[in-house]
Amino acid sequence: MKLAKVVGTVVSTQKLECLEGIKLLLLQPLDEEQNEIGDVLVAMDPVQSGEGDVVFYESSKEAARAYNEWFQPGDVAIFGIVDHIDLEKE
Amino acid sequence: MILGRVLGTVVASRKSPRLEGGKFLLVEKIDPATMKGKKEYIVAIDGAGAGIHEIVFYATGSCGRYTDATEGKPSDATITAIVDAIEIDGDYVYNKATDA
Amino acid sequence: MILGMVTGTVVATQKADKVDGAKYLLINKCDEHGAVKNDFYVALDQVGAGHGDMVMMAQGSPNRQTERTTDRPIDASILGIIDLIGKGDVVAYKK
Amino acid sequence: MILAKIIGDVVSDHKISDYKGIKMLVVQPIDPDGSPNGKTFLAVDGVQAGVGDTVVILDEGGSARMLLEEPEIFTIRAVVAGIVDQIAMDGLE
Repeated sequence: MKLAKVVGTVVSTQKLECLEGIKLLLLQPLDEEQNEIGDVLVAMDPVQSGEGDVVFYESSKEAARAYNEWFQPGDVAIFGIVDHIDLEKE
Repeated sequence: MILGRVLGTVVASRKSPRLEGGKFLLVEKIDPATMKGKKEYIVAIDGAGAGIHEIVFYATGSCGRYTDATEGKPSDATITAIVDAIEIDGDYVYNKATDA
Repeated sequence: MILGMVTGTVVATQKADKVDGAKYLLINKCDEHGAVKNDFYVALDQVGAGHGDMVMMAQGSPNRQTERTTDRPIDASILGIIDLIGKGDVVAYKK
Repeated sequence: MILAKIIGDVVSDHKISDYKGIKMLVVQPIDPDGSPNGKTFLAVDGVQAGVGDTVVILDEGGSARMLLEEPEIFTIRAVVAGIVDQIAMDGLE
Protein backbone atom coordinates (compact mmCIF):
# COMPACT_ATOMS: atom_id res chain seq x y z
CA MET A 1 0.00 0.00 0.00
CA LYS A 2 1.08 3.56 -0.61
CA LEU A 3 0.30 6.96 0.83
CA ALA A 4 -1.42 9.76 -1.01
CA LYS A 5 -3.38 12.92 -0.46
CA VAL A 6 -6.82 13.46 -1.94
CA VAL A 7 -6.43 16.61 -4.02
CA GLY A 8 -9.56 16.65 -6.14
CA THR A 9 -12.66 14.97 -7.46
CA VAL A 10 -13.08 13.49 -10.91
CA VAL A 11 -16.34 13.48 -12.84
CA SER A 12 -16.89 11.11 -15.74
CA THR A 13 -20.30 10.42 -17.26
CA GLN A 14 -19.15 8.35 -20.25
CA LYS A 15 -17.51 5.37 -18.62
CA LEU A 16 -17.71 1.61 -18.27
CA GLU A 17 -21.01 0.46 -16.83
CA CYS A 18 -19.35 -1.36 -13.96
CA LEU A 19 -17.87 1.92 -12.74
CA GLU A 20 -21.36 3.47 -12.35
CA GLY A 21 -21.93 4.80 -8.85
CA ILE A 22 -18.28 4.55 -7.89
CA LYS A 23 -16.77 7.74 -6.53
CA LEU A 24 -13.58 8.82 -8.26
CA LEU A 25 -10.98 11.02 -6.60
CA LEU A 26 -7.73 12.60 -7.70
CA LEU A 27 -4.75 11.45 -5.65
CA GLN A 28 -1.30 12.94 -5.25
CA PRO A 29 1.08 10.19 -4.08
CA LEU A 30 3.15 11.06 -0.99
CA ASP A 31 6.22 9.66 0.66
CA GLU A 32 6.26 8.75 4.36
CA GLU A 33 7.08 12.36 5.27
CA GLN A 34 4.16 13.50 3.15
CA ASN A 35 6.28 15.03 0.40
CA GLU A 36 4.62 14.85 -3.00
CA ILE A 37 6.12 12.16 -5.22
CA GLY A 38 5.19 11.15 -8.73
CA ASP A 39 2.19 11.87 -10.91
CA VAL A 40 -1.44 12.24 -9.91
CA LEU A 41 -3.76 9.23 -10.15
CA VAL A 42 -7.48 8.67 -10.41
CA ALA A 43 -8.68 6.30 -7.67
CA MET A 44 -11.92 4.53 -6.80
CA ASP A 45 -13.06 5.50 -3.32
CA PRO A 46 -15.01 2.90 -1.33
CA VAL A 47 -14.22 4.55 2.04
CA GLN A 48 -15.84 7.97 1.59
CA SER A 49 -12.71 10.04 1.91
CA GLY A 50 -12.65 13.71 1.07
CA GLU A 51 -10.37 16.37 -0.29
CA GLY A 52 -7.43 17.04 1.97
CA ASP A 53 -7.47 13.55 3.52
CA VAL A 54 -4.26 11.55 3.61
CA VAL A 55 -5.16 8.04 2.55
CA PHE A 56 -3.54 4.73 1.76
CA TYR A 57 -4.25 3.12 -1.56
CA GLU A 58 -3.35 0.05 -3.54
CA SER A 59 -2.76 -0.26 -7.24
CA SER A 60 -3.05 -3.18 -9.64
CA LYS A 61 -4.75 -6.49 -8.90
CA GLU A 62 -5.51 -5.81 -5.26
CA ALA A 63 -7.37 -2.60 -6.03
CA ALA A 64 -9.71 -4.56 -8.26
CA ARG A 65 -11.01 -6.33 -5.13
CA ALA A 66 -11.96 -3.15 -3.27
CA TYR A 67 -15.65 -3.54 -4.03
CA ASN A 68 -17.64 -6.56 -2.99
CA GLU A 69 -19.27 -7.08 -6.35
CA TRP A 70 -16.36 -9.10 -7.68
CA PHE A 71 -13.49 -7.55 -9.53
CA GLN A 72 -13.41 -4.07 -10.94
CA PRO A 73 -11.36 -3.05 -13.95
CA GLY A 74 -10.10 -0.05 -11.97
CA ASP A 75 -6.46 -0.41 -10.96
CA VAL A 76 -6.25 2.14 -8.13
CA ALA A 77 -8.44 2.12 -5.00
CA ILE A 78 -8.34 3.92 -1.68
CA PHE A 79 -8.34 1.43 1.17
CA GLY A 80 -8.33 3.74 4.20
CA ILE A 81 -7.96 7.22 5.62
CA VAL A 82 -4.80 7.86 7.62
CA ASP A 83 -5.27 9.44 11.04
CA HIS A 84 -1.61 9.99 11.73
CA ILE A 85 1.78 8.56 10.91
CA ASP A 86 4.44 8.07 13.56
CA LEU A 87 7.92 8.08 12.14
CA GLU A 88 10.83 7.08 14.29
CA LYS A 89 13.38 9.81 13.72
CA GLU A 90 17.04 9.04 14.06
CA MET B 1 0.34 -1.70 -24.14
CA ILE B 2 3.64 -0.15 -25.15
CA LEU B 3 4.94 0.63 -28.63
CA GLY B 4 8.29 -0.75 -29.70
CA ARG B 5 10.43 -1.70 -32.68
CA VAL B 6 11.70 -5.25 -33.10
CA LEU B 7 15.50 -5.09 -33.24
CA GLY B 8 16.39 -8.75 -33.35
CA THR B 9 16.07 -12.17 -31.83
CA VAL B 10 17.42 -13.55 -28.59
CA VAL B 11 18.56 -17.16 -28.49
CA ALA B 12 18.68 -19.00 -25.17
CA SER B 13 19.21 -22.72 -25.46
CA ARG B 14 19.37 -23.26 -21.72
CA LYS B 15 16.02 -22.02 -20.47
CA SER B 16 13.09 -23.13 -18.40
CA PRO B 17 11.33 -26.07 -20.12
CA ARG B 18 8.15 -24.02 -19.75
CA LEU B 19 9.55 -21.54 -22.26
CA GLU B 20 10.31 -24.10 -24.97
CA GLY B 21 8.90 -23.17 -28.36
CA GLY B 22 8.54 -19.46 -27.65
CA LYS B 23 10.23 -17.00 -29.98
CA PHE B 24 12.10 -14.30 -28.05
CA LEU B 25 12.38 -10.94 -29.75
CA LEU B 26 14.48 -7.99 -28.67
CA VAL B 27 12.30 -4.88 -28.66
CA GLU B 28 13.29 -1.25 -28.16
CA LYS B 29 10.59 1.07 -26.86
CA ILE B 30 9.85 3.96 -29.18
CA ASP B 31 8.48 7.46 -28.74
CA PRO B 32 5.62 7.62 -31.26
CA ALA B 33 5.90 11.40 -31.54
CA THR B 34 9.36 11.06 -33.11
CA MET B 35 9.34 7.32 -33.95
CA LYS B 36 12.84 7.22 -32.39
CA GLY B 37 14.05 4.50 -30.04
CA LYS B 38 14.18 5.30 -26.32
CA LYS B 39 17.17 3.07 -25.55
CA GLU B 40 14.96 1.00 -23.27
CA TYR B 41 14.97 -2.66 -24.20
CA ILE B 42 12.86 -5.66 -23.37
CA VAL B 43 12.78 -9.25 -24.49
CA ALA B 44 9.24 -10.24 -25.47
CA ILE B 45 7.64 -13.50 -26.53
CA ASP B 46 6.14 -13.15 -29.98
CA GLY B 47 2.38 -13.66 -29.97
CA ALA B 48 1.63 -11.96 -33.28
CA GLY B 49 4.16 -13.31 -35.78
CA ALA B 50 6.32 -10.18 -35.78
CA GLY B 51 9.55 -9.77 -37.72
CA ILE B 52 12.67 -7.64 -37.47
CA HIS B 53 12.20 -3.85 -37.92
CA GLU B 54 8.44 -4.07 -37.44
CA ILE B 55 6.62 -1.66 -35.15
CA VAL B 56 4.61 -3.62 -32.59
CA PHE B 57 2.91 -3.21 -29.28
CA TYR B 58 3.25 -5.55 -26.36
CA ALA B 59 1.32 -6.36 -23.21
CA THR B 60 3.17 -6.56 -19.90
CA GLY B 61 2.64 -8.27 -16.58
CA SER B 62 0.29 -11.20 -16.15
CA CYS B 63 -1.73 -9.97 -19.17
CA GLY B 64 1.07 -11.27 -21.39
CA ARG B 65 0.03 -14.85 -20.66
CA TYR B 66 -3.33 -14.58 -22.40
CA THR B 67 -2.36 -15.16 -26.05
CA ASP B 68 -2.37 -18.46 -27.92
CA ALA B 69 1.43 -18.36 -28.00
CA THR B 70 1.75 -17.90 -24.25
CA GLU B 71 -1.28 -19.69 -22.84
CA GLY B 72 -0.19 -21.58 -19.77
CA LYS B 73 3.35 -20.33 -20.22
CA PRO B 74 5.33 -17.84 -18.22
CA SER B 75 5.58 -14.43 -19.89
CA ASP B 76 5.80 -10.91 -18.59
CA ALA B 77 5.90 -9.23 -22.00
CA THR B 78 4.14 -10.54 -25.10
CA ILE B 79 3.90 -8.91 -28.52
CA THR B 80 0.17 -8.78 -29.18
CA ALA B 81 -0.01 -6.77 -32.39
CA ILE B 82 1.93 -5.64 -35.42
CA VAL B 83 1.22 -1.99 -36.03
CA ASP B 84 0.08 -0.91 -39.52
CA ALA B 85 -0.22 2.80 -38.84
CA ILE B 86 0.04 5.39 -36.08
CA GLU B 87 -1.90 8.62 -36.30
CA ILE B 88 -1.17 11.61 -34.07
CA ASP B 89 -3.28 14.77 -34.23
CA GLY B 90 -4.59 13.81 -37.66
CA ASP B 91 -1.22 13.05 -39.25
CA TYR B 92 0.18 9.62 -39.91
CA VAL B 93 3.55 9.48 -38.12
CA TYR B 94 3.96 5.88 -39.23
CA ASN B 95 2.46 3.92 -42.08
CA LYS B 96 3.85 0.46 -42.57
CA ALA B 97 2.87 0.31 -46.24
CA THR B 98 4.93 3.35 -47.17
CA ASP B 99 7.59 3.56 -44.42
CA ALA B 100 8.75 -0.02 -44.37
CA MET C 1 -6.03 4.97 -13.14
CA ILE C 2 -3.72 7.44 -14.79
CA LEU C 3 -4.87 10.54 -16.62
CA GLY C 4 -4.09 10.87 -20.31
CA MET C 5 -5.04 12.79 -23.41
CA VAL C 6 -6.14 10.89 -26.50
CA THR C 7 -3.58 12.02 -29.08
CA GLY C 8 -4.00 9.50 -31.85
CA THR C 9 -4.94 6.05 -33.04
CA VAL C 10 -2.93 2.90 -33.57
CA VAL C 11 -4.00 0.63 -36.40
CA ALA C 12 -3.11 -3.06 -36.24
CA THR C 13 -4.65 -5.85 -38.29
CA GLN C 14 -2.33 -8.70 -37.27
CA LYS C 15 -3.18 -9.14 -33.62
CA ALA C 16 -3.19 -11.77 -30.90
CA ASP C 17 -5.71 -10.11 -28.61
CA LYS C 18 -8.90 -11.82 -29.86
CA VAL C 19 -10.91 -8.72 -28.91
CA ASP C 20 -13.71 -8.17 -31.42
CA GLY C 21 -13.84 -4.72 -32.95
CA ALA C 22 -11.00 -3.47 -30.80
CA LYS C 23 -10.03 0.17 -31.23
CA TYR C 24 -6.63 1.19 -29.94
CA LEU C 25 -5.86 4.77 -29.05
CA LEU C 26 -2.56 6.45 -28.41
CA ILE C 27 -2.60 8.03 -24.98
CA ASN C 28 -0.22 10.74 -23.85
CA LYS C 29 -0.05 10.79 -20.05
CA CYS C 30 -1.07 14.17 -18.59
CA ASP C 31 -1.59 16.01 -15.32
CA GLU C 32 -4.92 17.13 -13.89
CA HIS C 33 -4.87 20.28 -16.03
CA GLY C 34 -4.32 18.35 -19.25
CA ALA C 35 -0.62 19.21 -19.67
CA VAL C 36 0.94 16.23 -21.47
CA LYS C 37 4.11 14.47 -20.33
CA ASN C 38 5.13 12.83 -23.62
CA ASP C 39 4.83 9.41 -22.03
CA PHE C 40 2.85 7.29 -24.49
CA TYR C 41 0.67 4.21 -24.07
CA VAL C 42 -1.49 2.19 -26.41
CA ALA C 43 -4.87 1.55 -24.77
CA LEU C 44 -7.98 -0.38 -25.74
CA ASP C 45 -10.90 2.02 -25.98
CA GLN C 46 -13.85 0.70 -23.99
CA VAL C 47 -15.97 3.86 -23.88
CA GLY C 48 -15.91 5.54 -27.30
CA ALA C 49 -13.25 8.14 -26.54
CA GLY C 50 -12.15 10.56 -29.24
CA HIS C 51 -9.28 12.78 -30.15
CA GLY C 52 -8.58 15.46 -27.55
CA ASP C 53 -10.54 13.76 -24.76
CA MET C 54 -8.98 13.51 -21.34
CA VAL C 55 -9.48 9.93 -20.19
CA MET C 56 -8.68 7.63 -17.32
CA MET C 57 -6.66 4.58 -18.21
CA ALA C 58 -6.15 1.50 -16.05
CA GLN C 59 -2.95 -0.53 -16.17
CA GLY C 60 -2.19 -4.16 -15.49
CA SER C 61 -4.33 -7.18 -14.72
CA PRO C 62 -7.52 -5.33 -13.64
CA ASN C 63 -8.02 -4.64 -17.34
CA ARG C 64 -8.97 -8.27 -17.81
CA GLN C 65 -12.02 -7.81 -15.56
CA THR C 66 -14.48 -6.57 -18.16
CA GLU C 67 -16.63 -8.73 -20.38
CA ARG C 68 -14.71 -7.82 -23.52
CA THR C 69 -11.30 -8.35 -22.03
CA THR C 70 -11.68 -11.51 -19.90
CA ASP C 71 -8.64 -13.70 -20.49
CA ARG C 72 -7.34 -11.34 -23.16
CA PRO C 73 -3.81 -9.90 -23.23
CA ILE C 74 -4.97 -6.34 -22.52
CA ASP C 75 -2.86 -4.45 -19.98
CA ALA C 76 -4.16 -0.93 -20.66
CA SER C 77 -7.66 0.26 -21.41
CA ILE C 78 -9.69 3.45 -21.30
CA LEU C 79 -12.38 3.16 -18.64
CA GLY C 80 -13.91 6.62 -18.78
CA ILE C 81 -13.85 10.04 -20.35
CA ILE C 82 -13.21 12.86 -17.89
CA ASP C 83 -15.79 15.62 -17.81
CA LEU C 84 -14.45 17.61 -14.91
CA ILE C 85 -11.72 17.64 -12.30
CA GLY C 86 -12.36 19.80 -9.28
CA LYS C 87 -9.74 20.79 -6.72
CA GLY C 88 -11.59 22.43 -3.87
CA ASP C 89 -13.54 25.28 -5.41
CA VAL C 90 -11.23 25.41 -8.41
CA VAL C 91 -11.95 23.62 -11.66
CA ALA C 92 -8.65 22.10 -12.80
CA TYR C 93 -10.08 20.70 -16.03
CA LYS C 94 -13.38 20.89 -17.84
CA LYS C 95 -14.16 19.07 -21.05
CA MET D 1 11.63 -10.10 -19.95
CA ILE D 2 14.71 -8.02 -19.64
CA LEU D 3 18.31 -8.67 -20.54
CA ALA D 4 20.71 -8.77 -17.62
CA LYS D 5 24.10 -10.00 -16.54
CA ILE D 6 24.59 -11.97 -13.36
CA ILE D 7 27.11 -10.17 -11.20
CA GLY D 8 26.82 -11.94 -7.85
CA ASP D 9 25.30 -14.53 -5.54
CA VAL D 10 23.28 -13.78 -2.44
CA VAL D 11 23.73 -15.95 0.62
CA SER D 12 21.05 -15.86 3.29
CA ASP D 13 20.66 -18.28 6.19
CA HIS D 14 17.70 -16.61 7.77
CA LYS D 15 14.83 -16.28 5.34
CA ILE D 16 11.15 -17.06 4.94
CA SER D 17 10.38 -20.70 4.22
CA ASP D 18 9.34 -20.00 0.61
CA TYR D 19 12.97 -19.23 -0.14
CA LYS D 20 14.45 -22.41 1.38
CA GLY D 21 16.72 -24.11 -1.13
CA ILE D 22 16.38 -21.31 -3.63
CA LYS D 23 19.40 -19.63 -5.17
CA MET D 24 19.35 -15.86 -5.32
CA LEU D 25 21.45 -13.85 -7.72
CA VAL D 26 22.41 -10.21 -8.11
CA VAL D 27 21.64 -9.07 -11.64
CA GLN D 28 22.56 -5.97 -13.59
CA PRO D 29 20.15 -4.99 -16.38
CA ILE D 30 22.05 -4.43 -19.64
CA ASP D 31 21.60 -3.05 -23.14
CA PRO D 32 21.90 -5.44 -26.11
CA ASP D 33 25.54 -4.32 -26.48
CA GLY D 34 26.25 -5.47 -22.93
CA SER D 35 26.54 -2.07 -21.27
CA PRO D 36 24.78 -1.66 -17.91
CA ASN D 37 21.39 0.06 -18.02
CA GLY D 38 19.55 0.64 -14.77
CA LYS D 39 19.85 -0.43 -11.18
CA THR D 40 20.85 -3.90 -10.06
CA PHE D 41 18.28 -6.08 -8.35
CA LEU D 42 17.87 -9.62 -7.04
CA ALA D 43 16.39 -12.52 -8.94
CA VAL D 44 15.75 -16.16 -8.14
CA ASP D 45 17.60 -18.68 -10.29
CA GLY D 46 15.39 -20.86 -12.48
CA VAL D 47 17.97 -22.34 -14.87
CA GLN D 48 21.21 -22.93 -12.94
CA ALA D 49 22.81 -19.75 -14.12
CA GLY D 50 26.05 -18.42 -12.72
CA VAL D 51 28.06 -15.26 -12.30
CA GLY D 52 29.07 -13.83 -15.69
CA ASP D 53 26.14 -15.29 -17.61
CA THR D 54 23.96 -13.05 -19.77
CA VAL D 55 20.38 -13.99 -19.04
CA VAL D 56 16.74 -13.09 -19.56
CA ILE D 57 14.70 -12.31 -16.47
CA LEU D 58 10.96 -12.72 -16.08
CA ASP D 59 9.45 -10.23 -13.68
CA GLU D 60 5.89 -11.35 -12.95
CA GLY D 61 4.58 -13.42 -10.07
CA GLY D 62 2.28 -15.85 -11.88
CA SER D 63 4.96 -16.60 -14.44
CA ALA D 64 7.51 -17.12 -11.68
CA ARG D 65 5.26 -19.72 -10.03
CA MET D 66 4.90 -21.61 -13.32
CA LEU D 67 8.56 -21.42 -14.12
CA LEU D 68 9.65 -22.73 -10.75
CA GLU D 69 6.83 -25.33 -10.72
CA GLU D 70 5.85 -23.91 -7.33
CA PRO D 71 2.16 -22.97 -7.56
CA GLU D 72 1.91 -22.11 -3.86
CA ILE D 73 4.75 -19.64 -3.64
CA PHE D 74 3.42 -16.11 -3.80
CA THR D 75 6.50 -14.25 -2.65
CA ILE D 76 8.71 -14.61 -5.71
CA ARG D 77 8.50 -12.35 -8.73
CA ALA D 78 11.80 -11.96 -10.58
CA VAL D 79 13.24 -15.21 -11.93
CA VAL D 80 16.16 -15.96 -14.24
CA ALA D 81 14.33 -17.74 -17.09
CA GLY D 82 17.06 -18.45 -19.63
CA ILE D 83 20.74 -18.11 -20.40
CA VAL D 84 21.36 -16.09 -23.55
CA ASP D 85 23.56 -17.70 -26.19
CA GLN D 86 23.19 -15.13 -28.88
CA ILE D 87 21.48 -11.88 -29.77
CA ALA D 88 21.00 -11.39 -33.50
CA MET D 89 20.32 -7.90 -34.82
CA ASP D 90 20.42 -6.94 -38.51
CA GLY D 91 22.49 -9.98 -39.33
CA LEU D 92 25.05 -9.08 -36.67
CA GLU D 93 25.59 -11.10 -33.53
